[in-house]
Amino acid sequence: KEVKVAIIQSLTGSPAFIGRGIADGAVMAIEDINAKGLAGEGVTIQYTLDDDAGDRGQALGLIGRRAADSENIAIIGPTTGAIAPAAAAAANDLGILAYMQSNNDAVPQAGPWSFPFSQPASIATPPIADYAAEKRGVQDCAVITVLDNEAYVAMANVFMERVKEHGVKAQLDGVKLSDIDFSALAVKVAQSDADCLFIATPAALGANVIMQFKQAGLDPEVQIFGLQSLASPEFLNTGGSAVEGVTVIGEWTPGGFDEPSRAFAEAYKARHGVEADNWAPQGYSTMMVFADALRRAGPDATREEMRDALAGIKDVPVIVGEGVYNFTPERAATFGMGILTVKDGSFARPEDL
Amino acid sequence: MDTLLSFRPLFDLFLIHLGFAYSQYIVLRAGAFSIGNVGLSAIGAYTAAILTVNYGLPLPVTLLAGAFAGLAFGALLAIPLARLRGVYQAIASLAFVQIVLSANLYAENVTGGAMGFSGIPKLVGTGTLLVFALATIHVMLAISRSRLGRAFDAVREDEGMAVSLGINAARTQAIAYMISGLLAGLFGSLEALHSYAVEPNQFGFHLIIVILSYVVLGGRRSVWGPLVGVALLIALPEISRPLADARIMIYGLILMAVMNFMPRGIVDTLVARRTRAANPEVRQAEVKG
Amino acid sequence: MLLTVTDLHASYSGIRALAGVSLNVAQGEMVALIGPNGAGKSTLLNCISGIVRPGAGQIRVEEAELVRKPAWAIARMGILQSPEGRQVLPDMSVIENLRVGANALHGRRPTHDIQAVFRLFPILRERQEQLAGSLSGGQQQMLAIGRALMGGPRLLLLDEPSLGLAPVIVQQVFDALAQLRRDGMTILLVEQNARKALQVSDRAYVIEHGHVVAEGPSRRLAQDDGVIAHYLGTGGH
Amino acid sequence: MFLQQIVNGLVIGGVYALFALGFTLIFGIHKIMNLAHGGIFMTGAFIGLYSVQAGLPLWLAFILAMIGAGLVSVIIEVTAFRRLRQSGEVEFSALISSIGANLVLVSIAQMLSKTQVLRFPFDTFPVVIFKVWGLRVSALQLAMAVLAILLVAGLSWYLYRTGFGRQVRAVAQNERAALLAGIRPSVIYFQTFMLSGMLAGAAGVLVGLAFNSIHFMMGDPFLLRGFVVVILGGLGSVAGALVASLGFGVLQTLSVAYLSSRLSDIIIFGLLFAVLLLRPNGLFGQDEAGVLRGRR
Amino acid sequence: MTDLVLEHVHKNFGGVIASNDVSMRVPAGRITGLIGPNGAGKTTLINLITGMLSLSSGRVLFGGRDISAEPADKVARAGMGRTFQNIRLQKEASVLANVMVGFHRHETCSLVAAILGLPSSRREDALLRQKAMALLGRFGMAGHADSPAGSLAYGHQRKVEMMRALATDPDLILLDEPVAGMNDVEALQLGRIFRELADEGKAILLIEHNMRFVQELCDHVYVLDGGRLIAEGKPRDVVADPAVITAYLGEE
Ligand SMILES: Nc1ncnc2c1ncn2[C@@H]1O[C@H](COP(=O)(O)OP(=O)(O)OP(=O)(O)O)[C@@H](O)[C@H]1O
Ligand SMILES: Nc1ncnc2c1ncn2[C@@H]1O[C@H](COP(=O)(O)OP(=O)(O)OP(=O)(O)O)[C@@H](O)[C@H]1O
Ligand SMILES: [Mg+2]
Ligand SMILES: [Mg+2]
Repeated sequence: KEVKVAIIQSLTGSPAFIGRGIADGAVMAIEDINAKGLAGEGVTIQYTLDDDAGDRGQALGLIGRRAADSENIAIIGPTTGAIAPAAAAAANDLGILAYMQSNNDAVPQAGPWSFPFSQPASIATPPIADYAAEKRGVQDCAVITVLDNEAYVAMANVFMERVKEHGVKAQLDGVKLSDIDFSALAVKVAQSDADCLFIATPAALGANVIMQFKQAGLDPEVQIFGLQSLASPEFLNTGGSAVEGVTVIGEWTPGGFDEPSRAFAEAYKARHGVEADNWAPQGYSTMMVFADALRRAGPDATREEMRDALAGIKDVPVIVGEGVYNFTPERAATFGMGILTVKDGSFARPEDL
Repeated sequence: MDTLLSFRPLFDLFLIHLGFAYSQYIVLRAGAFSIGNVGLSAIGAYTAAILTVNYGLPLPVTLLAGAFAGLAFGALLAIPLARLRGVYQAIASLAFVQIVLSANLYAENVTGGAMGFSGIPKLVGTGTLLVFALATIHVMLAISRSRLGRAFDAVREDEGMAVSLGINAARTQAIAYMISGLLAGLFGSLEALHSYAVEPNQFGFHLIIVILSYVVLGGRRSVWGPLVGVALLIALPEISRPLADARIMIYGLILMAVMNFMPRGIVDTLVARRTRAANPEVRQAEVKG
Repeated sequence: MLLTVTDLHASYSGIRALAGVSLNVAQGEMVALIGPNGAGKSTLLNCISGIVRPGAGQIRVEEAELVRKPAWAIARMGILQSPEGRQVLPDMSVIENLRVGANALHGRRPTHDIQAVFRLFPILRERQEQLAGSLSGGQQQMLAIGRALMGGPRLLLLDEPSLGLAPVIVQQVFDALAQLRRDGMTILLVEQNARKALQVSDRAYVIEHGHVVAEGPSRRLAQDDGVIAHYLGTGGH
Repeated sequence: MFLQQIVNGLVIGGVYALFALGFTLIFGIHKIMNLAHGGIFMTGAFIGLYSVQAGLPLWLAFILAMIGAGLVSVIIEVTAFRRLRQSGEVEFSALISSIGANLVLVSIAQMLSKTQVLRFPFDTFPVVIFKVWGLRVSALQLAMAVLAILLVAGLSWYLYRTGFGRQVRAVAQNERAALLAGIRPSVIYFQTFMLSGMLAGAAGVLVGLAFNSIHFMMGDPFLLRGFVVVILGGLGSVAGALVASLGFGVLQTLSVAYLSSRLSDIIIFGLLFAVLLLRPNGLFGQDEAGVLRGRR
Repeated sequence: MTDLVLEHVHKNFGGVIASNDVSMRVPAGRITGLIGPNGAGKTTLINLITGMLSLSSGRVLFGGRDISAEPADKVARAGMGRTFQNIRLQKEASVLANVMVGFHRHETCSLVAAILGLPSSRREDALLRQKAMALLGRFGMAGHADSPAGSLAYGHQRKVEMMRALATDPDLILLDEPVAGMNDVEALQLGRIFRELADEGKAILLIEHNMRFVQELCDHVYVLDGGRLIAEGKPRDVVADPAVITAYLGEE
């Protein structure tokens, strides 16, 4: 028995580095699911993969088109947070399940049909703020975010609020996604009193920020923290020795942290020739959660039944966070977060945790 | 029927972008190389979004307000831009768009910053869009046949010649800016009330390029040019979907090919060919290189 | 013969501008070409210069066939045109315009240097730094002729050189042309000022609708009733 | 701190200048808006990177990148612009045609890089930091400054001290008149696009080295800034483009350093707007000669 | 009466004095000639009168009103039409369209009517089309109505410029070398049209280097040299003036 889903991701354009990873992960998951019958006895998932090019018009058009195909039971995507609120609203209007990567609160709020895969900032970010304040004793944080991307701004804001609750000072500064020269900010931060740097940016950008800050004479004593987006091989490759000692949220532990995730990491490397970044496991996990809901709803489920099955999942094993995936009653995702420090060029759990 | 219906979002997109394209078309037609209309669309979209979500105003009022906001800012923009020409005008209006964009990012409590503004009810459907798009085409046709259209053409082709005929170039272009602002604001509002959310990056350099492509590819003199340009460029990515990875490349190659073989844009080139056939004397010389 | 044009046809994508024109110019000769607006005079010069590709026919300069040659190569052979409507380079100075003209030499010996052009048109010396686009109409015309001279012409093609020039300058230009001819330069001259053209040239052709309708020694054509009626008007002496 | 920020601003401004000079050759003089310039710049960076990865020394990779980018630029001239020029409709259609060319380059690079952000190996250029009068300047920054100055000087010499610049301008202003003067436009176009592409390629490698990131979209932000700088300087003015690039870099740096980074775009573009109102032809641009528009 | 009067008009471009204390009068119903060597400042004077350039000093009075500081479009609307020495046409537009822009100042339909495409606007359009065709007929150009203006031979393009200027129905027409590029026969045909226009009461200022044409047509001639008036009077007298002969005509 075949069940149709539509994967809509940004495979080209500037968010392509996210969308590609998610799509690759999702496709690998579907192959696993079909091979192992994880979606139910004799049930296989058949998928279409569409590129929205990071463009909202294209994304909305695709959602409409896929929703109009009554055989299609769900949409996986779209990629970018900027499109997510509109996409969520569209899915609710059209009455089709949309399970998207965003962690934007607007996604569950748009209605019962739209689900965020990622944990909202309010769940993901506080642990590292607590860790920085309590375990590392930082006093004054310079927070660097990506001004033109809502997800990073939201997480940076949560971090700021949380450390302030601990009595830590925090100062927000920003870069743009397309920036490459951070020397001005670097000198500014290097000459400030900050003893803590929090990086809320994508991996390569974050690594470059750290490198340039160090070259501008950032005090080696300054402790550096970052978002889960930095927990990626790209961060290590780009930053090299400059990112030694950086501590980040461990949504995905590069190389894997348990049996299934290590298996995924190996399979991914074998197949794509590069190490999995943090996006591919998310795509993989998304499909795993979906398959679990599908298995319980059955292959003949209506769209409503499918929607309710996804809302009702419980303790699905995934390869991100702490390995167990749930929704809160408000349909916010929770799967836990580790904390990782770069040690000798790879990620490890810090000893003081 | 199902498949036809499934293309409705695409058709909606076509109608909205048609409005954007005409808002660009009208300033180009009047010889002003302004690309500020994208900023004006943003102003219209945010106006409509804020009035709807925060103040709960009814649809006609918000549309009117969005359109008027576009018109007013268009008129304001016309004053400084009248001092500039050609690409200098383009770059100054680009600066305007960047300022609007950054202001939207900055004024978080009003505009929602990078998060944008979500939770906008969908008040506008295909019907409304169709009505506005048809009205726009009608107005464009009327203008191009009228005194105003001839004044636009004259100012575009040669400003000194136009003023020598008693045409006030600055005023003529200001009218173009206002019509452009009105359309930009109106269709920006429609977009906001059609697509559930607005966010600042939606109205950036990328959209400028897209809209300019519509007009130039379709033809920037004939009223039908933008229509053809929008239709082609919206359909093309969909038609070329099966090409997967090569899609963008094919898209690029098609842009190059169309411009190479129809340098004035599709419609204008066809029109020129037809009038040449009708008036043999005007055929182009074969120029040796 | 330096220049031989045989049965030349040219059209603008199918529409005739030249319908079988034949003419020739001997070494050291000055030949005038007259005819009404739209007769095809400029088209003929542009065919020789390689700007317009003829549909059929031959253009020979000495033994070289020009029809297949590109315009820049023709210019480098020393076949230089001063085009109709003074196509100066508007945002370059007078002196730069002249230097551009010298490109056509391409290793050949110059016939005129900048000083020689200035002697011919002294006003250009005064204005040598002015941008050509802001020159008066007549000054631009002088510049266009000067630019052609800078290329060391073997065959000089002049398209309405007297256009927009004051009578005293017209006189100077025609005197200069006469001097050039005496120095051995070969000139093909298109003129609306038929009277002057017939005065200075050795021979002349009359073109109408792309056909040669009359030809002969200039002195004889100036007496021809048809020519008088059509080109010289009443009061022509 | 202030001086340090000025130095930082000049360095990034120098990088803009390298990008902008190639751009202004085509856009400023030929009035062809080559939006593929960003793609050519990116191609240069990729060629440099792959050459180094293949084991070639950096200087050789640099030269290969320049030549490769130059050739790509020439190919774009032939495929995207040549016919348009001959039809006399360059101004707008070149814009779209070059967007097409850019998309082709970008999508090839995307396939090659699998959307990854790439970088030169860490030891490609030694990280040495000099401290003079309390200023920190890296060896790479110095090398970039020297190269930028050399390339700019070379370009100026070629344009203004040889007949080449005159020929280029003649072709740009009136191709027919240029032909009649024996100038061969196709050769001129070949040379300008080659030069422009080589400068872009050089800029691409330098940016890749200095800022540690090479990816398929890296040209886009430069394109926007290149545009601004070229026009702000005044179309066709090499000196103007240079001054505007440096000014732009310094301004950007100072606004991030002393005001909010969140306001920096508003400030920069606000100033740009103001400058254009005061000098409608850019800092060093001249009015077109003989174009009358009437007193106002 | 819409006479044009210039009082002490002065203009310099940096160091070049293009117009030096020029005072003259262009009366209605007459054809006034303006001649002078190349670069004498004739075109500049027209540009000063029509508002294309601003005066350094002096006054321009039109119908008794001082227009020296008014913008070009306003001057044109006051009733001045002109042609350009370097032809300025909308090259790709048809000849008819080129002429129809000339009607701009007389069109009465409101902007709103035009934008909305109301019938009144269409009626006006049709009427103007007729008027334009009549004008084309007068210049013997009806056959070229639909040709793009840029493809016409040089002399024909000049006629389009004149028709366009006439479409504005001016009280004063300024013609900058209207018959350049035409032979005497063609020129005299146009001359007859100019005479008719003057007889209708229009003032005409004519710049020409074709002296036969000037002598045949002009009632009064001014001679400029180096920006300064060096002579004026009946054509017959002016051509005999030794200063004019040295500066402009040359000895035959
Ligand atoms: N670029 C062109 N495109 C189309 N037709 C053209 C073009 N150039 C010339 N023609 C046509 O070719 C014919 C001959 O024109 P040409 O310019 O050779 O005449 P001419 O004898 O030089 O006239 P004039 O004395 O007015 O300069 C005319 O009918 C003209 O309309
Ligand atoms: N913008 C300018 N800058 C400098 N000089 C200028 C400018 N415009 C015109 N001139 C000069 O002013 C003088 C008058 O020019 P104008 O065009 O009025 O001459 P003209 O009498 O019309 O000559 P022609 O009979 O050749 O057309 C010329 O010497 C010209 O070079
Ligand atoms: Mg001719
Ligand atoms: Mg003049």
